[in-house]
Amino acid sequence: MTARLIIGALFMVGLWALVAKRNLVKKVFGLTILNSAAVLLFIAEAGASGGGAPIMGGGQRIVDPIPQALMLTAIVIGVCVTALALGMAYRLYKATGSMDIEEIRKRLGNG
Amino acid sequence: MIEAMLAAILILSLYAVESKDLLHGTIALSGVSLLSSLLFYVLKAPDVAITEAAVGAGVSTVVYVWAIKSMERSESP
Amino acid sequence: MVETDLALAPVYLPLVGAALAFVAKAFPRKGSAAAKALEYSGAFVGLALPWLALAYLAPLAASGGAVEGVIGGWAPQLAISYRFDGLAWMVDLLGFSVAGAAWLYALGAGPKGPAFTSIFLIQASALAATAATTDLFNLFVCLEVLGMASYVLVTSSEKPGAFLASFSYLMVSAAAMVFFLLGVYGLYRLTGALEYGALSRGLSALPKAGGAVAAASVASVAAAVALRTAVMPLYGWLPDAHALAPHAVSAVLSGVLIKTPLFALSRVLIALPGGDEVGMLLGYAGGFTALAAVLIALSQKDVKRLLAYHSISQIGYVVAAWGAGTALLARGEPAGTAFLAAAFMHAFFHALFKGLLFLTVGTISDAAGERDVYLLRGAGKALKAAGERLPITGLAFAVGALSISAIPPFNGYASKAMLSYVLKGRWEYLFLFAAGIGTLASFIKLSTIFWPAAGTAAAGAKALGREPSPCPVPDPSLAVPDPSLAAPEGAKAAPYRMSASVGLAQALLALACVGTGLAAPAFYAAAVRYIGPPGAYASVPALYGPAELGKTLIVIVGGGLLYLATRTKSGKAVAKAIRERPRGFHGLFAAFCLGLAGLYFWMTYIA
Amino acid sequence: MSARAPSAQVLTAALCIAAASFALWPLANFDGPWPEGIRDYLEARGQDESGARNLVSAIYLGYRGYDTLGETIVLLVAVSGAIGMIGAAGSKLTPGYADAAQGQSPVAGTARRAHRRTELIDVVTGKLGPVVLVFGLYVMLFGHVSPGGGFQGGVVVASGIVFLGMGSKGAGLSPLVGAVTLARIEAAGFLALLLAAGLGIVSGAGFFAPPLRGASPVGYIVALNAVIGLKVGAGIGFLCIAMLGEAER
Repeated sequence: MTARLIIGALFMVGLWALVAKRNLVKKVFGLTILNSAAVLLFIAEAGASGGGAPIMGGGQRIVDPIPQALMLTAIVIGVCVTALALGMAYRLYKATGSMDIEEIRKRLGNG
Repeated sequence: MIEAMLAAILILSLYAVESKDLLHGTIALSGVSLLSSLLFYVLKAPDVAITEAAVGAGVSTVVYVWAIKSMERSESP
Repeated sequence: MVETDLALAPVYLPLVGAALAFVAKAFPRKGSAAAKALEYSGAFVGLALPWLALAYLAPLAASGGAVEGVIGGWAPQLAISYRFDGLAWMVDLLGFSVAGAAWLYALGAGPKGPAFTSIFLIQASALAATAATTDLFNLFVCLEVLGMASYVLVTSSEKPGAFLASFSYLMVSAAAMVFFLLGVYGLYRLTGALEYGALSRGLSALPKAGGAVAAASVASVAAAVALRTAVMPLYGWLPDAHALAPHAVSAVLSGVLIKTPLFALSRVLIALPGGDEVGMLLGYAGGFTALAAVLIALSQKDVKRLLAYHSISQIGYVVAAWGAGTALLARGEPAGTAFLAAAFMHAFFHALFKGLLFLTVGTISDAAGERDVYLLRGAGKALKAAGERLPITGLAFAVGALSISAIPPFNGYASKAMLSYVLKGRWEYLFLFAAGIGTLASFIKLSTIFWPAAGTAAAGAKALGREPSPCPVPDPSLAVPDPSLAAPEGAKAAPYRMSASVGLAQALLALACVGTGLAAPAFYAAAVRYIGPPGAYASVPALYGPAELGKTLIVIVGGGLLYLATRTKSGKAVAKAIRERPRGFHGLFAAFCLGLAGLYFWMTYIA
Repeated sequence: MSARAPSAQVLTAALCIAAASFALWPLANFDGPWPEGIRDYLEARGQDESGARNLVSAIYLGYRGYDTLGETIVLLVAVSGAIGMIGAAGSKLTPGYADAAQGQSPVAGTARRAHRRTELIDVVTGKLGPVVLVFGLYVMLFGHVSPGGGFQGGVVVASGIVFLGMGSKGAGLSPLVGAVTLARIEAAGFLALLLAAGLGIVSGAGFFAPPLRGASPVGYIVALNAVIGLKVGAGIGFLCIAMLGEAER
């Protein structure tokens, strides 16, 4: 239970950075933390389902491999989203010279 | 053990979010990635550990450092 | 064996086309004949060949049958299952018709080059994949591919505002997809399965159908997908993204991208216990959205933002009927099929006339170099100056405007009549009726762009023959130009040149609007057969009965009066207040989190 | 925190956290047993059906290979989107890399700023680059036996490519560093992946199914690993090299 609470706190830190911070890169930090919290929750909870890693030939009973295969996909998608978001932040910085989203919105108007 | 590593991950990500210098934040985030990779290994998920280390710590740190180098390093108040 | 391969052809062929376009970008010299040949062959494989697969599968889908199976022939409880049935067939029809027309338009006026074509084809493939999947995590991956393709396509207009709009859209929907992941965790932990049927069986075997954990998981999944359909309160990201994207991309975003997740979500909600409560709440939200979004649209200055808010309003129409239908089907009552068929019919007709409107208004705003609806005048003259011999754009715009305002005999009239027939007796019906009046008013306002530039306004109005009451000369106080709405870059420098494929794309969509309008009753009956189980039937009402025409008259008069009201001093003040309301990035997340909490509260305590 | 009244963002953040905690609380509070149906099935029949000892690889390239196809496409869209954004920034990009987005070789761009590199980096990257490449290929090709696979191997290969690209001598060392070659490998890899997926249709086994129905599917899994690894390695390598050129101003 405490593990899930800490992961819940990590999730809320990610959400806090996403919404409260005005700097674009800090918002992308928040998204990365949010994604890693979800991956940690899935793998930490699945760890209880067995003794050994899902490689056949080991001694104990294997852990449920489905969450691991799903989280592989989730991690790679998280990194792709991060790379694209930072590309956009870069272009916004080039266009307006600011990294603060409210400042950028003012300088852009709705051009 | 698992709770200790999770607590360390929580503290590092709090530091990453609250630090004024974005480069320190990036280092803290790659620390989070490394710690979660170790944690995945402890949780009997080696594939996810390698992915988190290679993709999470490797690629996203490179992208963050590039982004910060191309923009400003410190968060304007 | 052929059916199962062809069922996945609409997903596989656009991917092969995208691969050809990527090869066209990487190998031959940029702009060389080989690059163009490869790119166009990729577009042909990706956008034209799937029509053959759809034609082959039409009889199967029409009989209410389905191609079900597992991808790769692996063990069914592990592998990814898919179901290509009437619903998937129709969503593919919707996707490929708008994507085909938009790509033709982009050939002439939109972003060019293999990079754009490859990502455009990947988006088309993701649309087909999302419609056919019946595996929860595969739905997550399909929605991510769909999202990534549309974030990049929105930024391909190279406008600085487009990067901010795409950044906000990306951040809020990526965060929503993490909530989706938590929903997958909850449902997998309860049932040990990811396929809809196995999930449904697993949950109903549990005490209280999984209780609060199942409710929280289904709420997370439904909220994340509902964000993609931009139903209120989750609409904040749409106006900027659709207004600042290239015209071809705006047509696909408004026409298809906010509808495919909706019909994918109906598969989830019909399978899972608690899905009927979610459907009910989303249906109510849809009714409210239809009216609220039209009032915001009425107050807009930028022509494309006005159209974007109309997309939200029209998706409100669709979600109102869709929610009621999903709730009924989730409770096992077959009457829901009629609602879903009416919702799909309006979704399809809206895709046609909204795609048409985005393309035509985009052409006009490029040709005249102005996007402010109060300053843009003399569109006909500007188009002629841009080298358009036949007034195709003007006529196509008229067809689109008349369709969305539900004027007989165009398709908007037929689908809205079907919606009101299906939703009769529910309170959403009143909201939809009022929204109809608002829609007509704002399209009278939009059609003022065809008035002669500061010439005799009355002559211009008579020529249009649509103005029910004589309109005063445009109010000079409005003429002060809004600096932030400066003409898009380069519009004045390089005079806009009309191209054949732009006219062709608009003509195709206009003909489709008129054709589907005339064939609406047959289309509705077919939609019921496609979506429902074999032998499903729903009564088709008379479209041109005295009651409907009487209601249309009320709408026309009401629309005219509302338009005049917006011209008054207080009307403009209200419009300005709505237009300049504070809209920050953080508002998107507040709307999503409150929407999720509200959905969860509704599922556990109220419904 | 700032002394003045908390800004709208901070209040909204607190509201979001409260709403999200309320909605997600049951997930944190749930202590039910982890489902064992699929684990038992895989433990019994996983290796025979897929031929791979590493069951996670068997799942994400065999049973759920369609997800991995989607994931590869997400990576492809992200890389070409990000390159498009960086490359199109025009002036800020060193001339060599502006052409990278359009497929011309930027090696000239790398060589021109080589003079500021210290000797240490040249030696380390020169020596270490090939070793990392070999390790990446190992992780990629042995993914079905030991932990690893297409994605992990691909990223290690990408870091090997970046090592080669960083050293001053590295620029001329191997064509592998050129953005044109990487873009071509990525495009060819994606086409090969789709043909591999289509092979199942041609052989009648079905979309994304192992084509040779008689033989064990492990050959198909290794082939998919290799193709995905090459594509991921070239894609991420291309992204890092384009960024490398960009960060040096």
